[in-house]
Amino acid sequence: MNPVLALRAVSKNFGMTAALTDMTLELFPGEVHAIVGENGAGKSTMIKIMTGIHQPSAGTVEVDGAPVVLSGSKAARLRGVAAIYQEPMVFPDLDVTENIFISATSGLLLNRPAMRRRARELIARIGMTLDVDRIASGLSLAEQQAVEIARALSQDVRVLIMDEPTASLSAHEASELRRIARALAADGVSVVYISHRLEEVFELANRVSVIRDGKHISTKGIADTNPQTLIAEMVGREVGNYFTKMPSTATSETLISVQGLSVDGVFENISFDIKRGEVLAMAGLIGARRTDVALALFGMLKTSAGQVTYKGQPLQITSSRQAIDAGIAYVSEDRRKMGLAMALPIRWNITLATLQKYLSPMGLINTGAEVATAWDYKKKLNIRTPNTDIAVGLLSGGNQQKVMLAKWLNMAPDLLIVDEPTRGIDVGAKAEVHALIRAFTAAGGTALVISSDLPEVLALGDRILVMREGRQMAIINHEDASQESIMALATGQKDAA
Amino acid sequence: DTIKLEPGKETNMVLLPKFLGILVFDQANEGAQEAHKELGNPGKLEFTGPTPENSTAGQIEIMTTAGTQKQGAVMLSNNAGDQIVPAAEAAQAAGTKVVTWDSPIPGGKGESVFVAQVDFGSIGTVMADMALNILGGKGKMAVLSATPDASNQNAWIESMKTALAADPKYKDIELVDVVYGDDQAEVSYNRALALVDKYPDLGLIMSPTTVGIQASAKAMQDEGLCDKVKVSGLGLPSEMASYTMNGCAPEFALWDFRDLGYLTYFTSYGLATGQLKGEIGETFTAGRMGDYTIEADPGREGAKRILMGPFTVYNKDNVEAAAK
Amino acid sequence: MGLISRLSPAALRIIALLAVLAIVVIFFAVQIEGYLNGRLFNRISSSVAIMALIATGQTLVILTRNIDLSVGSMVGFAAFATGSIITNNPDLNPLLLVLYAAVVGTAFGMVNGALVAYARVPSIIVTLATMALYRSFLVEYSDAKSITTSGLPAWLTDFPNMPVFSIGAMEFRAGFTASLAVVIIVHLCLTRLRPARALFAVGSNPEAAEMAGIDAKRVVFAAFALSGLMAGLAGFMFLARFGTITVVAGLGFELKSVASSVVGGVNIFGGSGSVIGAFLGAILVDLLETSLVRWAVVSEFWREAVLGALILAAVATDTILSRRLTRLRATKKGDAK
Amino acid sequence: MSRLFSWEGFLFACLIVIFTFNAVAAPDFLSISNQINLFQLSIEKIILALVMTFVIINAEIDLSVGSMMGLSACTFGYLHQMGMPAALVILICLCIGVAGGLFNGWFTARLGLPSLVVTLATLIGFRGLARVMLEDRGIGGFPDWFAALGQKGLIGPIPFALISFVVLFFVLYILLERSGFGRKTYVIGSNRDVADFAGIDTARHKIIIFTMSGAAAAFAGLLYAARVGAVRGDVASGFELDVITIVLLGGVSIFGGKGSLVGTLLSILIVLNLRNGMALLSITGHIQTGVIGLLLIASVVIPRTKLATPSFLKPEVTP
Ligand SMILES: Nc1ncnc2c1ncn2[C@@H]1O[C@H](COP(=O)(O)OP(=O)(O)OP(=O)(O)O)[C@@H](O)[C@H]1O
Ligand SMILES: Nc1ncnc2c1ncn2[C@@H]1O[C@H](COP(=O)(O)OP(=O)(O)OP(=O)(O)O)[C@@H](O)[C@H]1O
Ligand SMILES: [Mg+2]
Ligand SMILES: [Mg+2]
Repeated sequence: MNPVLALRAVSKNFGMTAALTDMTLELFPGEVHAIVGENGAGKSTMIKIMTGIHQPSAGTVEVDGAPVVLSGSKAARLRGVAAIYQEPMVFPDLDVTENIFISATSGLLLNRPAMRRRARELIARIGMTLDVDRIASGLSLAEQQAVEIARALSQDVRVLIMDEPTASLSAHEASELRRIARALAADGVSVVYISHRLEEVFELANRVSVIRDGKHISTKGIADTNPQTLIAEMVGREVGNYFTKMPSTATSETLISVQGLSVDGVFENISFDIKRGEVLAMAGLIGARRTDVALALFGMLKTSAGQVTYKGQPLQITSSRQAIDAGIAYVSEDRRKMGLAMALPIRWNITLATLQKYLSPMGLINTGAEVATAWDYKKKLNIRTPNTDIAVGLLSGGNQQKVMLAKWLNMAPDLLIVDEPTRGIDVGAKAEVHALIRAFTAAGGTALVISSDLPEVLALGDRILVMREGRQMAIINHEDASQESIMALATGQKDAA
Repeated sequence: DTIKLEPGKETNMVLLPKFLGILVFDQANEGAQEAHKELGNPGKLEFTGPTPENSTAGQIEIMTTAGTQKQGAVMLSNNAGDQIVPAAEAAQAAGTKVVTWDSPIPGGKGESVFVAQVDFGSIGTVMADMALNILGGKGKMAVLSATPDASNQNAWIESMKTALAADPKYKDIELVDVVYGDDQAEVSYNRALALVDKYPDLGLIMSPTTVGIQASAKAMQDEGLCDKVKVSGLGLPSEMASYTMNGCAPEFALWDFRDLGYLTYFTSYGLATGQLKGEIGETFTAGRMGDYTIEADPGREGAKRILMGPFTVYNKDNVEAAAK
Repeated sequence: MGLISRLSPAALRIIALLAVLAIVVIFFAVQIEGYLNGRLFNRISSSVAIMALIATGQTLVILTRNIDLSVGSMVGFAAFATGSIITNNPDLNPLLLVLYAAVVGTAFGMVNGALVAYARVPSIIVTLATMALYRSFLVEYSDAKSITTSGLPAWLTDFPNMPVFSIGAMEFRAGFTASLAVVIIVHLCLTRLRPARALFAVGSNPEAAEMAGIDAKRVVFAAFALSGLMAGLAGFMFLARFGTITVVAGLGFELKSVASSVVGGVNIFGGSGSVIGAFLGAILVDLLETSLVRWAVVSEFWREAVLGALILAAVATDTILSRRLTRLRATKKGDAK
Repeated sequence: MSRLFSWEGFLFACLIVIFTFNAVAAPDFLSISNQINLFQLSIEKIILALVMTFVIINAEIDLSVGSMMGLSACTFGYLHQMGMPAALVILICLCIGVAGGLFNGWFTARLGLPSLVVTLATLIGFRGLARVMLEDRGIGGFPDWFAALGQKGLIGPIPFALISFVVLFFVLYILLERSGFGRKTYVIGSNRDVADFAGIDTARHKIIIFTMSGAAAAFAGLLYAARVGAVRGDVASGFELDVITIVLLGGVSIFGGKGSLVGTLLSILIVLNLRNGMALLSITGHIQTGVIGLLLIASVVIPRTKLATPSFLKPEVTP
């Protein structure tokens, strides 16, 4: 059998950075080909070469055995190569239907009713419900991802590339997506699947390729390898088992107590408290409104009812400034929109929330101290960058995530709210982030972790709060929790206790 | 005694219109070029000006530069009001004569002499007379001017008001409004129509600007209002002939810009070469146009002028010949 | 209230705009005697015909997250060039003349488009520069001569005011009818044609458009070319309506067209808006301007100040109103579930 | 090293070329009086450009600066004519600038209307207010000390305007490139939501910047009144486009988040020298404007890095 798409000795340089070196990869019809590698290994770059977004600095791309020049994504699309990118690419001003069919080419006239019908079908196929008339600017990240997947599915493809499609999906949607991927492969489509969740890789893939530092390390049948080997190949060393729950560092002192918190029409009657040193994990499906609870605690969403008692005092937070002054930090799930100023230097981003600390009485910035802090975090969090003065947007996704964490850790908060802390982070980095959160609580910090990754919820949460459609289903102790019990609550199969 | 200007002396001069691209200023340039040849000045005569959207700042800049360049004279049709004064004074201090034409410096500072196309006082009377004529002695009139900053238009409107008040024969003519069309066809056209809507019994639109009068006449003609509302003011025969012939604009007035440029050049040449002192009472011969005398400007205290005059009133009888 | 939930945000925007228009008309009708009549319609419709075309072109450009500040200069040049052609060849076929105006405009628009799309120069920079350049061409080309009505054939100068049909005292004149037709055609194309959606996509998220296989460069190029085309047609109309063309023709149209578009609810950051909205915006701005001249309460010198305040008030009202309606719509939808 | 290949480096090279060319081609170019004139003639635009740099880096635009300048100058003329002491009038004018800036800022930052729209409206409105005051009159005859401030040297041949420019430049430079305020300006311009989440009061910051712009415009209006010794309703009309041209040529991104005052300064010098050189060679009017226009385009066709085209997120207010 001939490969439908192949890279032959492809290299790609961005200025001085060599993102890919001498990369060779063959994709066959009907296979699910997983690609794994650390953050910044070059996976997304490789994808972008396959889809014509980037041009290789050296080497050739072959389709059906013949070398081709993919001059743009349209050229790739015409050859049946489509992709779902790591960062969802939606059009905020268009509605869901239009977003899905934006790259369709057939027909001069638009047939709205037919498009809407088909859009509904596609969304349903992923196992989601979504109003197809909604303007995309209000969509959550997961919903945006769903739109992108639907867009890819709406086309006739021979190669479908998915760059971390499940990073912001919860278990339910993720399993639907895997089902679709398998079905496509069965139809003869070549599916490329990039993921940092190894369990997914083993469940889904026929073959898996490992990339490290822009170089091809191995391509193996899934049966010929195991997670430990893969991880070792990815990071070039052994990594400890990061999914083991560490003992709780909770104290008896209550840091924050939330009673009956509500936002009209969004969520209602959320009540919990967190002890100093404790990690409360929040689980739930997409649209469970966990992010909104966090936003309310951080003063970015106006509450309609409920009290918050913080350090023994009643606290009314109406702005992020107040929250920060009170020692509350919020690490957003949406890096591009709310997390990082992508065009600005890493250093500026790291000190952004704590700029006050670096100002002289005259209001001038103490650059020396700032640089020291930035380098400190670069080392501590192992951020892969030559220096801290380059635009953070040039880093790989995982490294961007670390910069965002550094920004909030630098505040030394009392309460750290982390929304999807390891979205798009590689296994090595994931372990590091978990360790960071642990170290933070061990040193007396308190954390509220929102995650759609159930193993992560179980690995981090001392207690677990499960939400469903804006309501609090239950708070379970770690000892009583399992993936199944959480899912049952989150999907409503089991009612609130 | 009359001074005869000695030709062939070298002096560089700049002819500075309000802005470039307007017919009447080019006509003035033709007159100046004619005089330049006639006087055999081996120096350069430059015709240079700002763009329409940058007129004030551009004129100030060119005036300032002229001083630096040690030009002999700048002939200015002033569009900057008194804002040009510091630049003009600086240029004068550097030895550059400043002669205004068409539109003077309102306060009279910074200029040697103003070459007036007509007596500003008498323009008012002429416009009042045309109104009297067209309205048949009685009726409502509105003025559509250029911009509120055009100092010559403002002076003329003022002098028309004075004239209207001065003589009882104008007592039944009512000046109801003054509006501005910014010397743009589109704005003037719309303003003219708005005037008609605002004053249903309006009889005449008086527009002392070539753009405004043309646009008003076109608007009245397009809307079939020529029987009710007439148009008059200052206009170019070539642009106005058809409206005069069809009765939309029975009468209007203007002067010859070619002559104005010619006379301005003679004056400036005389001043720049030191043959004229620029004092009141000096009389000199301006080539084909004959003798002119520097006199006190009755409209601007302390300022001096040379009066070209008179101007022509155009009507059915003479407009077609002049339009050729 | 079922209606509100069924309407799209774009439609809500138009409704808000119509409401603002109605308020303005009612206000002036109360203030000015003999205001509300067929003549008002004729005045506004004739004078808005030109700006409607320009605002349509501007809207296409703004939709792609760009701006075209050179429209005024393009209108001026096209008007002059067309005028000088017809003056020298009075027997030229009318269609050829329109075509010529369109070609001149499109050519200029394509230069803008090429610089923005292919040379990747921000549109505000390109069109700031070409605004000056094209006007300079006009000054150079005109050689200080004006086009005058006397040189133009009668069919041309009569065209804008030729009544096509009338409803009561309201005349639909050829100029207005033609530009209304253009606006409607462009509107239908924008909402019904598949390729036209690319305009919205590019404006909404240029990066994503590129990745979705849309040739964003070509789309932006096309938008500018179309804006040039509209300016060319507007130049033709300008010539026909005013007859006399000097170097200042079309001066200031750039800001006026931007004002019309944004008052009409076109998002200045691209991605959303409609040419119908821009058309209504142009009407609103024109209506305010004309009515203020007639309103005895504001003197000549107050007019500009009041106009500025009213434009701001109109945009603010319209924005707040459509935000309200959108929210109302969202809650209604939520209830329906 | 990196500075050398930066935008500023390129502008600097352009400047040297233009300067050398002028010095050779136009004999009067290098004279002290010409060099001072060169600044003096455009000093108001220069001051506006310095503050506009803040506004545009903050991802906003202020089209009303020319009109505000006119309003301030006309207010000065009007109140002076009414017989108020000049010092008091100056204070009132500056207050008007602050008020106008607050007005723009409030509508933009708090109500969430695009600044392009708001300042387009105030471009018309402020100009209108200037008209209301002066109608069709021009006013001159300002006190001698005031006129001297605008027209004569304050220290030797160096006029007040030039000195205030130098002082202003250094103050603003420190503010933008070294202070927390400047840092916030960049961050808000780059991504307003991120700044909101980092506890920055972005609305307040934007209002402050618009206020700075209004005050600077009022100050520029006063300088103008002093320099030309007379005012009328059309003072500084159309300046906004020149000012924006200068700022953009200086490498400030129209999408915000990127640019520097050094770039703006170099761009000012380039435009001034180019204009002055051409004027001395008697190239004026539309050809001059055309050359500047071409330069503006040419300056950006030089390829830039990909991330220089900044985040495509639009500045939207959180509901
Ligand atoms: N446009 C660009 N300009 C400069 N450098 C880039 C660019 N895009 C990617 N890089 C660099 O290339 C390397 C590979 O990045 P890439 O995004 O391909 O990583 P990845 O494997 O997808 O990582 P992740 O798992 O974090 O998404 C990184 O070092 C990144 O900083
Ligand atoms: N049904 C909905 N209608 C309108 N907006 C929604 C809806 N669902 C989610 N959103 C918006 O999306 C954002 C994030 O969604 P939400 O907080 O509901 O999800 P979540 O529970 O955090 O799930 P996840 O983080 O896995 O996406 C919120 O700002 C919310 O306003
Ligand atoms: Mg990646
Ligand atoms: Mg969330």
